[in-house]
Amino acid sequence: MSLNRDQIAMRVAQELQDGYYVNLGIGIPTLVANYVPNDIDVMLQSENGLLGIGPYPTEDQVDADMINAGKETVTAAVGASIFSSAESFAMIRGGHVDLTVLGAFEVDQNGNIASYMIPGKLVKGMGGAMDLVAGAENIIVTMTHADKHGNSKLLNHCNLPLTGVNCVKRIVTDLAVLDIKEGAFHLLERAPGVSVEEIQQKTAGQLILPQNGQVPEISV
Amino acid sequence: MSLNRDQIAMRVAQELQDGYYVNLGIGIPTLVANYVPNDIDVMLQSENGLLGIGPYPTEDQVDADMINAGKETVTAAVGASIFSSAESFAMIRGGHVDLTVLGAFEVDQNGNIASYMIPGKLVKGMGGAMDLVAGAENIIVTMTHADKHGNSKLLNHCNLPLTGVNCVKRIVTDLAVLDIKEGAFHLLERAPGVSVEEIQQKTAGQLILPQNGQVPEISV
Amino acid sequence: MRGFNKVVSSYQEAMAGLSDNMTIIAGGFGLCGIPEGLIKEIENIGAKGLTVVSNNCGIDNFGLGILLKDKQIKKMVSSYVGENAEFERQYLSGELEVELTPQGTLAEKMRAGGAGIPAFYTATGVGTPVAEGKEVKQFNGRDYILEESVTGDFAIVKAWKADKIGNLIYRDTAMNFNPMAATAGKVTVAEVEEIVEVGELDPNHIHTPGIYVNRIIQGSFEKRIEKITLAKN
Amino acid sequence: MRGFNKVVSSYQEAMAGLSDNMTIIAGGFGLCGIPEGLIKEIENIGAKGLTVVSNNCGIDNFGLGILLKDKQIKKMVSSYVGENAEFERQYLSGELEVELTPQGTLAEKMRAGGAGIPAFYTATGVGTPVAEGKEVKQFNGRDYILEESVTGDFAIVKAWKADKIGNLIYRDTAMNFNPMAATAGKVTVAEVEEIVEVGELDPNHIHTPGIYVNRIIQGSFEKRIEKITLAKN
Repeated sequence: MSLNRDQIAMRVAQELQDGYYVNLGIGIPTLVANYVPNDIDVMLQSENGLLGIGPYPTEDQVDADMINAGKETVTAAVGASIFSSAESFAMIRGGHVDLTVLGAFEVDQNGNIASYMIPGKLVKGMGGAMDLVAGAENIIVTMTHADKHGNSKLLNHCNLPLTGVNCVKRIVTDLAVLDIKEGAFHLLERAPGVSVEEIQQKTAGQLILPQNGQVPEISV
Repeated sequence: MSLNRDQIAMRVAQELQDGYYVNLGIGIPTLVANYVPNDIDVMLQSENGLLGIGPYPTEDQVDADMINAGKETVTAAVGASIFSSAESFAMIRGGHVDLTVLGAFEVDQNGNIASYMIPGKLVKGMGGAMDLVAGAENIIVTMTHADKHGNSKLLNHCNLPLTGVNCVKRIVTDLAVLDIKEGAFHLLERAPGVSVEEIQQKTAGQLILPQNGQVPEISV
Repeated sequence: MRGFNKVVSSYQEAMAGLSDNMTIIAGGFGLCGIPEGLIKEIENIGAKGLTVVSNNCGIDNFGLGILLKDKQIKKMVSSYVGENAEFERQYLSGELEVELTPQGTLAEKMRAGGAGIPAFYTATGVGTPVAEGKEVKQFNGRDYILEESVTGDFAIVKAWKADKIGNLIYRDTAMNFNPMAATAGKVTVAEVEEIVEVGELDPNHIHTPGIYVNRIIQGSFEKRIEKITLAKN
Repeated sequence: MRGFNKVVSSYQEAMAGLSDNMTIIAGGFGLCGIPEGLIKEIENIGAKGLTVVSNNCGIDNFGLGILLKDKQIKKMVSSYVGENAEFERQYLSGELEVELTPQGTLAEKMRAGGAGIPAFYTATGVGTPVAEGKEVKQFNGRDYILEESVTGDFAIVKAWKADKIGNLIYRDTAMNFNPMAATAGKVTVAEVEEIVEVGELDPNHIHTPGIYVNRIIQGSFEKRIEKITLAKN
């Protein structure tokens, strides 16, 4: 069975470490916040100028002046700090955020990512994504392994305009967990019940299996 | 009679306008603050991070955390703001300060200024002077017209290492007020009782007199 | 402090001098922290051919979106321009020029503009469409692109509190792009929720020193929210 | 928030990992806002061959001057290095390398270092000895020089208050270079006057967000004043 959106988020949450500053993109990445292990603390950065995103507000707490980068109303966590967009991206560009999780349309075996633009459709803009992928040491991409027509999103070369080059190091899809290094996707884990053959078939880029041939199942 | 230090400061103070943000260098420029006309207000910027320098403190008010760029204890004026050195020089470099007054060793007829270094003697450093002269639209230099050996400090070309190029527009010396434009010093005013001949003799760079030959006396 | 009293009493005074083909730098992120009244005044003035530098372009009937509707904007410099059907129509038809700029680069371009820095290098956008036509230079073995700063004929910002000499304090994430925008205008106009006497703001808490601000106007704000999201019980 | 508790209980812990030939970025302006105890700990450790990036170099027997006395510093990057006889002696004798840097350029180099900007253009220093060997480029008809950013193995800063997760607040002009320095260290250590509980600081008043700070130590400060100047009665 492929993972659902929440299960992908759960698997990503296993990558969190105590004391991490984390930026979560819109969509599946946002769900990661719901699965932070109980024994660790992370602080969530919102690129519009908030370090320490708290829970969504109650109706009484709703405040137009307190939103996240997805323009949703939020609260500030205890210990939060608030700052300008320039300061926020100084943090991001300067590599101070420990982990960035974001979605993508395509990723290729060189760690290139395309996530902001589908020519011919409306271009909504990259927002902070280009800064995030250029600034982070540690980037995890979440997406479905293939599109709804079954076409792989893990490619030799991205076809769409790039958001960043040589930056993605790990991918968590509905089918697998993979690392990107030395110009190839390295299969680390597979979704429960999903065969290595299916992953191979849905990975257009070069896929390298573990030397011992054993691919453990994702545990979520 | 040549002007004394306080009189030079008084003459510079006549250049102030209501609502000006002003940076005053160490020495004679600092004295300008004592002669702000009663009918105007100016705010003094200190490049270590204070906009709105107040009076020197009483003994009770002395606070090691409140100093000016000359490392003297000061107070904050009503309406002051305090900020980082980066913000302070964003103001300065960005041209937001209306007037900068500073001393110099030499100025030349192209508006170049040498003020921070005498080779062979100890180099103490330029501090904020290079940023101030590069950032200001409006720079007044105060200095004695000649050194103690009678050598002019208003030159064809500065001999000492430069602090900035093509930046000085007005000079107030102990002998005269001069503008610099089109590659020459233009004599505007002379100190009471000082002859145009003395000023000519003590100005090594090209000196241009008013077309009508009349040089009014400085009134302080 | 007569010379420092920057408070104006009408929106006409606040935006006096605005004319066709000018560049306006605007604070705000989505609809959060936008100078609502100043934008409406630009609509009233009816200036055309404007270049607007702002992270977003409002929505169809609110914020900067109202200037799109009136076709007052020639060019937008923004990082994200979704949520706006009229924008989409004008962009696809070629009526509107759009310079998509990464959000952090946009913030830094405004800051650099105000700080007298004409250009800076960043890794953001290297190898992407953003890098097209830009100088590339290596530092410590990594490629960076050269980005130039922006300044405007006007900067329009929204703050929480101002004193009469233009010191500004923002509130929560309504700060966003406002502090940088405030530094980058030849004329900077701040629309604020409250104007206080000089001396009431703590010098250590001021976000935008008054030196950057030319005019202040007391606004009244609708503060529309794009996505109200609530805690689950 | 175990993972975020950055408070250490000894100066040894605060500066653990410092070794010969490292680069240290230090906050402070003159003797104002300097991390007195951290500097003394560097003296105790005795690391040699240090490059120190700081606006000033203290005085003979206080602040960074004590590291000069012990000949721990190989190179100073500063804008102003007066008030220090030992400095003069070492500099004139060639024992000490000095990179004089305009004050605003120095502040911006630290900020850029922390912000992932490897270099920026400035008009400061054009046509002066500071421009030697640097790339010159015209923007809008004016010459600017390219200045590269700085980062350090350690950044040492002094703040007024910290919460336990490293959010910092500075007091008055003791802020100076500290906020930029704090962003530019691989390891940033803050020596503070008071450590408060998480949640006690207003999120809108924090000068340095905790993300930049790795270690916090409660200091005790002499706060020596260079020039006591008093109002005339």
